Amino acid sequence: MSTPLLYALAGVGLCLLGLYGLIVYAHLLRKILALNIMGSGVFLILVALARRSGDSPDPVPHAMVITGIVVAVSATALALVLLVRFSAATGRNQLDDDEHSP
Amino acid sequence: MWNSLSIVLIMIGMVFFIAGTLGLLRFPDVYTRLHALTKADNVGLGFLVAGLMLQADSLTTALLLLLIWVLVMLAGAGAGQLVAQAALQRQHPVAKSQDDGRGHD
Amino acid sequence: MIEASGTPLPWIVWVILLPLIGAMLCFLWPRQGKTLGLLTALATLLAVIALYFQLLDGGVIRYAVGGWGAPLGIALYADGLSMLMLLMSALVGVGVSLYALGYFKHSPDNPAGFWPLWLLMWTGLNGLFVAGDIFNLYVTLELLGLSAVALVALAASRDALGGAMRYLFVSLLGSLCYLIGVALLYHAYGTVDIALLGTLVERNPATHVALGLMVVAMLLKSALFPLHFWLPPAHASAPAPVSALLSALVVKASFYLLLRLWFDVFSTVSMDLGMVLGVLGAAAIVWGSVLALRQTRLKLLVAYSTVAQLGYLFLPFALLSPLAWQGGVYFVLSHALAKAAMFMAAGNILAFGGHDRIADLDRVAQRLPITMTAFCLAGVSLMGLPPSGGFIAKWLLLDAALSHDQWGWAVMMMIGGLLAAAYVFKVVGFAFTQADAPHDAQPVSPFMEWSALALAVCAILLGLNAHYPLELLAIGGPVTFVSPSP
Amino acid sequence: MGAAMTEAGLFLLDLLLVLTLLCLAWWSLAATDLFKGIVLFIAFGLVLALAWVRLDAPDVALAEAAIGAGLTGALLLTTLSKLASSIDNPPAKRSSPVLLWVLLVMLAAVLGYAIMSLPQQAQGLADTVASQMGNSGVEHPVTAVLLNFRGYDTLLEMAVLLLALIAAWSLAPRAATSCEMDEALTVSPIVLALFRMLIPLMILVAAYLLWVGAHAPGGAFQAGSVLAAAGVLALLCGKRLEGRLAGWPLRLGLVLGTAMFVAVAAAVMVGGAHLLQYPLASAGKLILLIEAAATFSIGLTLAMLFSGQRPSRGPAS
Repeated sequence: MSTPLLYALAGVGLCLLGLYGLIVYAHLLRKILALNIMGSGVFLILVALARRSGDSPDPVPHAMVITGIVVAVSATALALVLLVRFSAATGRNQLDDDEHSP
Repeated sequence: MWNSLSIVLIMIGMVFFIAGTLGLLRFPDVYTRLHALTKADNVGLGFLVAGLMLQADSLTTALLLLLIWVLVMLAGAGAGQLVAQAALQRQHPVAKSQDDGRGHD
Repeated sequence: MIEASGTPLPWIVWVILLPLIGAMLCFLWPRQGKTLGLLTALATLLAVIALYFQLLDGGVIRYAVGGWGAPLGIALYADGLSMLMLLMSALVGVGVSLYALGYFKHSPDNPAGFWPLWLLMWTGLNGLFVAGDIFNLYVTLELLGLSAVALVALAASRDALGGAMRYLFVSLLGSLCYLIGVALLYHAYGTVDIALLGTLVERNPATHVALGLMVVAMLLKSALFPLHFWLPPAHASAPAPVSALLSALVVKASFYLLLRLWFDVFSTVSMDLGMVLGVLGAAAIVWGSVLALRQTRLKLLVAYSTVAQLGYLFLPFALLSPLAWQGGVYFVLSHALAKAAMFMAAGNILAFGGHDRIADLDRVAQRLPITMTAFCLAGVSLMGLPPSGGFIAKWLLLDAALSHDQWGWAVMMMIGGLLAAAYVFKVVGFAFTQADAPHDAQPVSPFMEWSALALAVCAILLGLNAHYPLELLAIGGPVTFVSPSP
Repeated sequence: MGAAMTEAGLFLLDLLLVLTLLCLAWWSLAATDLFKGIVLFIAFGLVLALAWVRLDAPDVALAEAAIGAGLTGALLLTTLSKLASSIDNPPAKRSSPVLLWVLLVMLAAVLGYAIMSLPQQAQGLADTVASQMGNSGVEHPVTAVLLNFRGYDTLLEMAVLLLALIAAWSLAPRAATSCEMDEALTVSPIVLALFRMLIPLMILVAAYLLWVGAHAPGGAFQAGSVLAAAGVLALLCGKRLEGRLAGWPLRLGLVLGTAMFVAVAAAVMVGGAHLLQYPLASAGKLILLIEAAATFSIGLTLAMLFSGQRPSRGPAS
């Protein structure tokens, strides 16, 4: 298996781990972590496949991923501020329909 | 000649890293673990950097490597201080406790 | 097709830059937020109108940002469909801006963030409508989604914070799914330009997976049944002007993007998915309407009505005729105007009585006649009664269904119309009766009442001037949009 | 023979990296203690930075280490300390139905199949970028794509960052006094002295990264995040923005990056050129100007997001 393929498949793995975490865990901070991991997986797919171009990798996906990283940190910051407000207002760290377990 | 010296230096660095990591895993409390990690790894990185400097193409690269070592030592010292302080504040036990020793309650 | 380089003012750029500049100014001088925000809204409206005339003169506009052109650079692209969306946003945007002038004067909701966030959202909307590049679309999609979430959270109630949180997760998940699709397409074809992709795309696994992911992402963001769970809490708990923006524009943006992908990128790939989308749309009409009927709170009722109405947008995917597509796009326009007006009216009623329990509306019809007129006119359009825009849209859809003897879809639309009538009349009925416990009333700003009425009247007028939008839609539209004779 | 050995060794290294990544991601999500989970997430980000290096993406590696692992980690940790209750032990989960597993396995298979079906060799836009480098005003391809070829994306991305800050401010109540964090951490003189040395050094590193971006890995985002890290350290040492700077000067600093970008992008249109179509002669300078403003704003914005509150305009604390 070639290096780009290996990393791209790892990216798929990270995406699915993130998706699993997002759906299954109730704590909102875990959901935010899960989304970040899923995002990293997508970025890994983008950059890994850019390595297929021989000597020098394709710079366009690199630029896209840098854009993506900044967007991701912005989204995370917003999510965290929202989480703090939500936690302060309700005293809880999960959404209403996630109360299946203690 | 330079090449083999470089390899030897890197190998020595690795030994220190392994020792530091072993200490991190095996030592009983926060303070001794910090001790192992910060001391051994700084020395290990020093050897590693020395070895890599011999491989560097230009003086600039060599100096940059040296700068990295200095920075890591500074950061390590600062971080070690902070972790130890936090552990003291939260009264983590000093002796043979099997507490996992994170600076958090 | 013209190159817009020679013209001194490429309006396609200014419809994006103006709201962005306005947002920065509003952030710099928060005390002048209202003035600056309103000026920006008017300037953006003028820029959109200028672009409209440019489009009428020269046809489809393609603009190479940075002068590079695809595949290296990013292209902006405007055709009749994008223009309709831009005009719709501008109209609703100005209406909501006027409404917000009155709303934040008395509301406990935090007004400081509204203007810059709303203008950034407008930047995202306009950027999305004129984007010709699927990665650029990802960035605009994030700009739009994050600003929408922040706007919902302005209400700062428990419900709003929870609704915003859920909305944020859905929005980010959708964007990531979309981005995987972008990654697959880029690595399969070496470009992210929509026009180029349209010529290159062929049937292979990567294309199909990208199509699937992108479609699911857009369905999630446009809340098609059964992925609608996040919409009612977010739309119902937001401040009224924000609810209007979300229901009128934000969900339509992802629907627009779906159309773009469907026709301009994946047109050569199998359309088997269409039937699935149509069936989900029909299910959304029934399910959303039934839930709307069962609500006891006015804003939740209006939000579930959005779930139901969004279902109609997906019927053309199964009907597959030019008439149906025209009907679908027409539905987007008429629903945007009507639903914005309806949420604004609901906001007035909430501000007036301090609550939105339907059973306790307490003669609101006599006490807020302008607002109730707006609500009823918007309701006429939602039900699809003549002469409203909603009537034309449904008529086009029905015609498309009946001319191909697809009776099932027609029956679905009839049921949807009846249910819509039921939930609208439920509200209207209580608006005329006296509640057991009369409540004290707060004054409602005339800005709020008249802007709601203005948008509702626009929704009706849309039905009287049906040929303008349809002619505009034909400019540069995909072949299937141009009908032989309407 | 030797080459084959190296090849095999590198493949083993890749395999190890990939497995470490997946394990760290899993442990981070499933950790019983959220604090541990966040620390593992930071470790995940650092290992991911190594993966970027292996994929010949040093720019992404720098951005990941500074923003993805560093600042996101710092944001997560401060948030954890502000939550009503930070205990989630054992992790509250929904029961994961069989359907979910079927869905995930199918998704994995489909995505994996799609990726494997892509051609083994593909140029992408590498050649196109290389052929236009001479017209871009800079010598580093990633910087050329970010600030010139696809500069419009970057412009909107700056707007997204600004949006995050405006949203955070509109949600966070204005701090009456900013003593909350000061009390939480008593800073020892040794640490303070170290930080006094580190902060100017970090500003220097940021300036270096900004300058070097024109011809080597680096640039506004990496520089901005290093600057932000300096700001975060200063905040941790109890430094606060002076009251007279906390009003419009601060706001101006925050919008400067986006504003400069828009101004330059629009100004070049005066001669009839397209948006962001820099004149060739001054392209390098204009890009540096945009990047300098962007670095400053990114650093300030990220540091403000970390502080989590609007600075009060009252007397300096």
